Amino acid sequence: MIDHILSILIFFPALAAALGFVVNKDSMRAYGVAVATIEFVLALWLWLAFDSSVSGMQFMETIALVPTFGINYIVGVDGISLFIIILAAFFTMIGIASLTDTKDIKNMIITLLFLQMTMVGVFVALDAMVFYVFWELSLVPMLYIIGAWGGPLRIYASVKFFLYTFAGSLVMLVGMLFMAYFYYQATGQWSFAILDWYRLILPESFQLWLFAAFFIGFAIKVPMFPFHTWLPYAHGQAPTIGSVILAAILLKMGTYAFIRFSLPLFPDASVFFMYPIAVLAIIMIIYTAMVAYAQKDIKQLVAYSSVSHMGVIILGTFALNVEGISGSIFLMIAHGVVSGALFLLVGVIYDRRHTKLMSEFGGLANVMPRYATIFGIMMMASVGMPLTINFVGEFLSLLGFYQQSHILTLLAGVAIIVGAIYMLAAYKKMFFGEVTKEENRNLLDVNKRELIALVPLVAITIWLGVYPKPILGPINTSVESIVELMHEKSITEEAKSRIPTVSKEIRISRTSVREVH
Amino acid sequence: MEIGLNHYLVLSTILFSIGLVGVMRRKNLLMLFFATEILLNSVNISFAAISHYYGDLTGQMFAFFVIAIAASEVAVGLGLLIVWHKKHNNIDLDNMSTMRG
Amino acid sequence: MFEAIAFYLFAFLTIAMFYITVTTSQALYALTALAAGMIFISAFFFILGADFLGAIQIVVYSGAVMALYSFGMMFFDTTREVKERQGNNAVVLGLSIISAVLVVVIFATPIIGDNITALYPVTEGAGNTQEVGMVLFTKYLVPFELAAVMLLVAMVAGIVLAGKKMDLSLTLMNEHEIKMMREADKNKKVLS
Amino acid sequence: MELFLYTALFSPLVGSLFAALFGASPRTKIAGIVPSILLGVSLISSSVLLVLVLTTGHTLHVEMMTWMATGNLYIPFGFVVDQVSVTMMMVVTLVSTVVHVYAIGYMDHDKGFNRFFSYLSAFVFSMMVLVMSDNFAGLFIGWEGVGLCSWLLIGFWYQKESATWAANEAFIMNRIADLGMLIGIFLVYWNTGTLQYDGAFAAFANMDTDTLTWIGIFLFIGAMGKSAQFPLHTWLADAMEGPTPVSALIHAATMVTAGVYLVVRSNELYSLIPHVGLFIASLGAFVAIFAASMALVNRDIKRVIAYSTLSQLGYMFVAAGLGAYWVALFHLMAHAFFKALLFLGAGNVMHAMDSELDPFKMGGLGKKMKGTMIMMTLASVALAGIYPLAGFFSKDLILEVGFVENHYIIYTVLLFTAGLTAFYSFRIVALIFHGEERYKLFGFHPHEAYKFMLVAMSPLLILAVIAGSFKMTYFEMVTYVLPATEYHVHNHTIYWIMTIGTQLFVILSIFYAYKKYMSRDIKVPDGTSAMENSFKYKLLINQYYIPYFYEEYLVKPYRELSTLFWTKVDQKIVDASVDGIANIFYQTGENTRAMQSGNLSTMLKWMVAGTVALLSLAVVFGLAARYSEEIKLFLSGLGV
Amino acid sequence: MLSPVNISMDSLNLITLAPMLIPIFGALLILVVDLFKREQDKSLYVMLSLLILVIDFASLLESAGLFEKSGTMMGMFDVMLIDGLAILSQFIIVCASILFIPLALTHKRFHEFSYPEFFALFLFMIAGFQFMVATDNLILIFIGLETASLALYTLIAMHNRDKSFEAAVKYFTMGALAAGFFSFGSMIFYALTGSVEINQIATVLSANNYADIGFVLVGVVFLLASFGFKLSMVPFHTWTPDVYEGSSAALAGYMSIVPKIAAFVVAMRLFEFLIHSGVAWLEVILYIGVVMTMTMANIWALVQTDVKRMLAYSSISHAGFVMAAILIGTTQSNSALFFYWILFSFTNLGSFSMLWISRQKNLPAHQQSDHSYDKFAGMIKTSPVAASIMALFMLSLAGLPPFALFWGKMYMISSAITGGYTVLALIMALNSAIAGYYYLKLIVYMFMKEPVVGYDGEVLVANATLPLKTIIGIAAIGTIFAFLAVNQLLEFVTVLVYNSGY
Repeated sequence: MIDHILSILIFFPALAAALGFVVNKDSMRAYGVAVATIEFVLALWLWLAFDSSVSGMQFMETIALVPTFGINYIVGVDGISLFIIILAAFFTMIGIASLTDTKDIKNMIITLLFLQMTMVGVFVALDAMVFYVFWELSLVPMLYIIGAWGGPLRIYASVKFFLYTFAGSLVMLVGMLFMAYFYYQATGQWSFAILDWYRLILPESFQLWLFAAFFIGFAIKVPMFPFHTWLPYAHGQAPTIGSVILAAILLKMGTYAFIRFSLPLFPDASVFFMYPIAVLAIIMIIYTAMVAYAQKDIKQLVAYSSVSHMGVIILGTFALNVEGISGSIFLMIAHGVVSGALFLLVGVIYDRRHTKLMSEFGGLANVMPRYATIFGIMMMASVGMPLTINFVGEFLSLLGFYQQSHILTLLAGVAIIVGAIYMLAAYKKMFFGEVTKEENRNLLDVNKRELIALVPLVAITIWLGVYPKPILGPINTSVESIVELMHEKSITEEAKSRIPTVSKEIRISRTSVREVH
Repeated sequence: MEIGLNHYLVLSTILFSIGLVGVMRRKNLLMLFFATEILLNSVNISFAAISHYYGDLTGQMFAFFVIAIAASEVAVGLGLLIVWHKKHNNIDLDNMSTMRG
Repeated sequence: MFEAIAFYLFAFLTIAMFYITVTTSQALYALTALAAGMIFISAFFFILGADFLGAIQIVVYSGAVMALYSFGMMFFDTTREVKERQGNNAVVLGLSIISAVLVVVIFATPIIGDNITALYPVTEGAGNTQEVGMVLFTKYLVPFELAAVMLLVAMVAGIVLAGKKMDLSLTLMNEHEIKMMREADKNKKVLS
Repeated sequence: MELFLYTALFSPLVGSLFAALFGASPRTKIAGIVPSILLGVSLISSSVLLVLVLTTGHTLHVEMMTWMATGNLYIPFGFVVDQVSVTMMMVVTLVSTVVHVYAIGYMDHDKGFNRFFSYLSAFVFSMMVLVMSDNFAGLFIGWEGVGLCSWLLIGFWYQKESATWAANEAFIMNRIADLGMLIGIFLVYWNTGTLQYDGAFAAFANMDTDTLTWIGIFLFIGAMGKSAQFPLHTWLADAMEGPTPVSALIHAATMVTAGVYLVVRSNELYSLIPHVGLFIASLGAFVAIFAASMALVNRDIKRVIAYSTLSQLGYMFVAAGLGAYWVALFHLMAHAFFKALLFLGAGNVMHAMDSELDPFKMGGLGKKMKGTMIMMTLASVALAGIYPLAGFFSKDLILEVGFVENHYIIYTVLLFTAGLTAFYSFRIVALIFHGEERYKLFGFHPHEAYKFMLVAMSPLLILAVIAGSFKMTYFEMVTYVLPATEYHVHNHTIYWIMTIGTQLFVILSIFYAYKKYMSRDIKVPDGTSAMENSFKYKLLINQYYIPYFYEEYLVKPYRELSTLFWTKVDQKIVDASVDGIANIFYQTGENTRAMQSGNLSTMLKWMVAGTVALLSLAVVFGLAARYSEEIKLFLSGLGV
Repeated sequence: MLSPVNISMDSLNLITLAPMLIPIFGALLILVVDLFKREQDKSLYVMLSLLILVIDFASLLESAGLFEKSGTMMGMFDVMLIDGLAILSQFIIVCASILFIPLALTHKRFHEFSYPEFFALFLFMIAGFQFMVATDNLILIFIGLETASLALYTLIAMHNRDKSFEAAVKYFTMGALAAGFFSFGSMIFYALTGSVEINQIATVLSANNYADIGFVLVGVVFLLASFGFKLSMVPFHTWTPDVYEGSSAALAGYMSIVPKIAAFVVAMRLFEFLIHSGVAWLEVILYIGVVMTMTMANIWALVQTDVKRMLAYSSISHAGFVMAAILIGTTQSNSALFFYWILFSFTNLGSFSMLWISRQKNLPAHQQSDHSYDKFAGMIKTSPVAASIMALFMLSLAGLPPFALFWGKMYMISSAITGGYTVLALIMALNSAIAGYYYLKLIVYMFMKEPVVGYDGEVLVANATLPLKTIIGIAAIGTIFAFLAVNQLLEFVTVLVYNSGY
């Protein structure tokens, strides 16, 4: 069974969702929680069985799908994807557990389970087409969640979310087909298997174009600076659970894809585009943080803040060295935990007051001390306090990029300032001071269900902040292999010099590296 | 002077253009059908001419079948006109634009 | 010489006739002009030695087609002057003239007739009709049959469309009405 | 021995967590007592370590566990107890124990009692991490940790707008500095390949000066933030919004000295780059006089003391900058004692006057609260640096350093500052304890603080008095790790002239203060007197308009720019352009759908039109193809 | 004197004729049945035609087998031409017809199905299309085309309401014009080459190495115009939305598939050799046409208020998308064309049938047209299953993986890339993004809006009967599980196309 664990992880939720149609409405929540828990346990089992000393893919499965066109169902997991999968399972679980909107809860849970399938699928897929399938498919449940349970602007928001991402990923599709064509030219057979593509060394000019094509798809998903405007709408309108999943997992698809595709496939292009992208990332970090500071709606604020953090992730990714990339991957998880928690927290207050305007609150610390505490911890984590999960990621990312550029890192480091500014300001507005509004006088503090969701998150935040090794270790091994691969493949002198060689010997098979002419 | 193939082609082209004019400016459906007949016939001339000058019968065949086609089109066309006329008591195509956009 | 005269004469006539057809506002004139035009065209066929085709032309057009049309005209009662709201004739003329000019420009230049082999050559000493028959029933047998089918289709279509059954539309009647109607014509059958 | 180290380090954390358990529940003495005891434990174990270090001269270096390890980066949780850190440990644990005990009484009536202690102990923990860590990353953890705790504690009374504002200000300003520090750390890593002190310092030895300079500057920027050096100084005065024990512990004794500690800790770096050191010293001197000047006129006891802290920090930086690291550390220690004492005294006064802070509304409190008066007076004397109290040994040493190193400007500045210091500290002493009993007008009923609070303060008092006598032993100890430079004016006459001169100068200013502020006709200033309207008074009372400047030219613009970015750029440009593209398509559809007029005639025309269009293209192409040679000829004729 | 000709029977190769004769005889049979026994229920004729089509299918399998063995077959004096394209397209035609014909068994009664002639004409039409694709003789193509079209006009009109007459007349008139163009075009080619057989034309032209390029182009223009009309390329598309709206949803769906594939095959036969012989002009024109058709149709579809019209425009844009294959003209692209069209036929028939079962006879007050968007508002609440299936078809049309049409799109774009048309590939991709909007619009209506008050969802499935549900079920299953069949399909198509030399 462990050999097929990945397929099980993918399709178990889908199956459960299909069966869910039968389950009675009232017992649906229990069903959902049960399924999600099983999934989570399976994910943990995967972690248990995962050999963190191996840098290559593990638990690989291959099923021929369209062999004539080189499309096969290939799945596998390595240190990079492992933890995001676990995170996905985890968040689906607590998301369903803490689900508060009771309007057609049945559809909601079924949708969530389908969504989970797509999420896991994206992160385990090792065939570009399969990856693309899940990537696109993940839009549909999200569309439905935003559109059906969202706020007043939900339809606009959901359609914008869908079309924007859809358009981007279609360009990416073209890129993938191109890549496959190159492989065909080089080897005489079609293949969409990523590991096959890894063996391909492309001329730099091609690399640039392909990189650009992939970039558009990923950048919109992340979302990177000029393409980010769908996110505030999506978050602002989505129900709590929607925002949580979106922020925690879906955004990570983009950054994950950068590491899975862009870097190893186009090392020279990555080096070529490093500075432009870094500049974008810095704009994301600072500009978005300032925009966040201007927000009146706490949820929008958190949304923009997560864009800002994604900026750091991107920066770390394009540090192109082990420190940076490991940091960015770690930060993906960290940001998943923290922003997910923040959205949950916003949901808590929203359920009580049905508004998200910060001006409506004030002095909440008096009436909801526990809530204030948890929020405070999460806020500090998001600000990047050492010994919280976020710090490790941010520190490593910035540290990594510092090797590439001092001044840009200095600018990017402003993140820790501007981040503190909007967060503290928001916290002050909401929690400090006297209680001004009557309706806030007797708000209930966080209840048991919400605690079930939040306490684990707090625990993780601290635990991984103090002792990141269990995650950082596996990530490190895989990242080293990728960086090594990039170094091997890079053609231009600059790339060779930019991408450090990793001293340790690499296990990934790099037999028969071919040239494309 | 000698009448060459081009004369016939030019002639049929002119007739064809006349047909086009009819097709474009006629609003009375019946008369519009007349125009379509002109189109087909003008082509027939060239077919016959070509087959004459190449000494090849295919052109005549084509013309022959074109005539058949024209005839059957007339039948169907008239059928349609009749139905329409029964309902609306006119065959002016300007009254025929309920679907648009 | 004779051929040239004939060509220009008939060319002039056909053009004139067809011109009348597309311009006159009298349906009757149009019809007559059309018929005349058809006849003149058959003249070309005769000139070109396609006697069979000419005959067909006369029979089918001035016979069948014209009959159909005239019947139609009686039906539509378009003997009176039809008034057509003419929109932008500029477009019409513009387009048609351009097209005419263009094609003429092309055709003014002679075709290079190289490598053309007559696939079904006109055999000497046989009447045009025979030759046509020969080709028609060998090479063009299938098209011929299909043409027959086409005519059948046209016939069926004509009958269906023009038939009385179209007067009442089941599409528009709701189920109840349909039932009533069915009852009604059953009774008719019983009586008759 | 590790045991003692870990106890010293973690018992505050335990205490904090213990108190945190009662966070939600109504206040219980336990929540205060237990952490205090645990701190006592920590103090004891620190002193054990101190003894060890003193006697054997051994240093302790343990590595608890890995923190981050990726690529070539390896950061453990490692702790070192050497002469420097043990000194800091002593200071920290001692002062904080005192403050804890004191706070039990002080926070007595506060409903946030439990919360307070959990924060306070948490602070001590982070401070311990800061001083004991054996690498920059660990230092940074403590660095941020104390920042967080100070945020919590400044904003402790979160109902007060001013408090929360001050808290945020402090945090953000520190963040600005921390960025500098972070960059410094990055530089260290990418140049030395490690963040361990020993490794890094070893590597510094053979590196080019420019890099070292950068490293030094960035690290010092970090120090500037924590130690509130100009221009990042404004938060310290505002931080006085926090409860007084907090001010005593964090904003006088320990946290603010972290900057000095950093410089001392990385002395091997700074001794390689004297020019940066000089800059540090000059900045220190400037801050010393700058802060003292603001202290002269302020009408808020705590703020006055805060400014004096600031100026004392200036002194320390002078010492550190000039390479007299052990002197700096020594003054740090001494200052910790008397300044904490001063603050706690002020706390008593506040208590007595139900948190009235304007000394002009007090006067003659001496009768009511002898103990406090004595303590504060002595503390002030120490601060002023009168023989034989602690201040004399530490501060005058710094003056000597300035003199010996031939930086006479710095020397004079510091000397003058010493006078100012004496003046403003006795200004408040006089105003508070002597003269007319003005408080009666305002209907206060002052009373002495609890006995045990005074008892708790006594250790500080003693130390403030006798600390100076340890000078030599201390010197012996720290010079194991710090450059052992004796600073002596060798010419005895000059030495004596200097010392006595200084003393006289100081004493004179003290008397001047007394004379000026004990007189019967001191009125509560109401903004009418000529002096209050004089420019320099305004300048000083408004802290040279620096906070105003920040508010107007940094904070407001930032806020406005953010709003602009959101409403204009993000919505009107970025987002609008996206929607714009979508709209273009939609509008094209709306405008061109008329083409589908539904009129058959039009449709036919479209068809013909299409054909004609294609035809014309065809003809053009056809003719071009046919007459290609002629065209070529023509073009060549044109010379194309 | 004419020498008598004697022809051996096997030289005629009658098998090539079988697939067309079957529906013709079937049609005659139906007419005869009606002759003897009037007033039969429509179900009889439906089943009869179904059987006939199945037999036709069988005969196609037969000829496919023959093709496997002996490659391309000429028959009946080399008029008939059975190659891979012919077989593939006939498969599509017949399968689509098989899927279409049961849609006559609606719950409500509609006029056309009360005629046995309807079914007869339907079969004649199929025969016409089959002839059209199974020859390279312009004459036979012309006649087949006309037979089919004439039948089709009638079928549309027999729906018997104003809109359908209007649609039929429009279609007929423009069809007549197109016929004129076709004959003119073929006349020119005849004039150039003395032949009306495409292969012959090709050989002669290349022998003259396109000396009379001008004439060639004029001929191409006219043929392009007439096929542009059939394939509804912009600007010859104007009839499409109106005709689709006027005719019954089921027939509209059918029209969006069958006549087009027939036209595609002929277009492929005609234009392939021209493209390959490097008539740059044609390449440019086709490029423009393809892009125009895709984009403009999409843009017009955005602004529609009626789902059926939207689908009409969308099918125009799909046609444009596929037309690209002819422009690219590689084996991969040509097989992509058929591959795409097979998957498309499933999805599109499915979606049109969904409209068909929601067809009302008289519109309620709030509803402007038969299938206006607001009619489907909140469908998920009132009839969830139907809504889900409809959404499925929409997503598939939008090209969302892993549903049927995605694979078509993917393969088509890939062929564009391999053919060296990168920009075209990008344009195609972005067009799918634009198209996403209007498909999504329907989903938004169905899933995210509240139902119109006092309006039960029953009306949306009122027309459904078991046969209809079955058809929709088949379409849905085909759409979802396409990815399982993709491989075999691809191999099958590629082999046939490759072996017939395209």
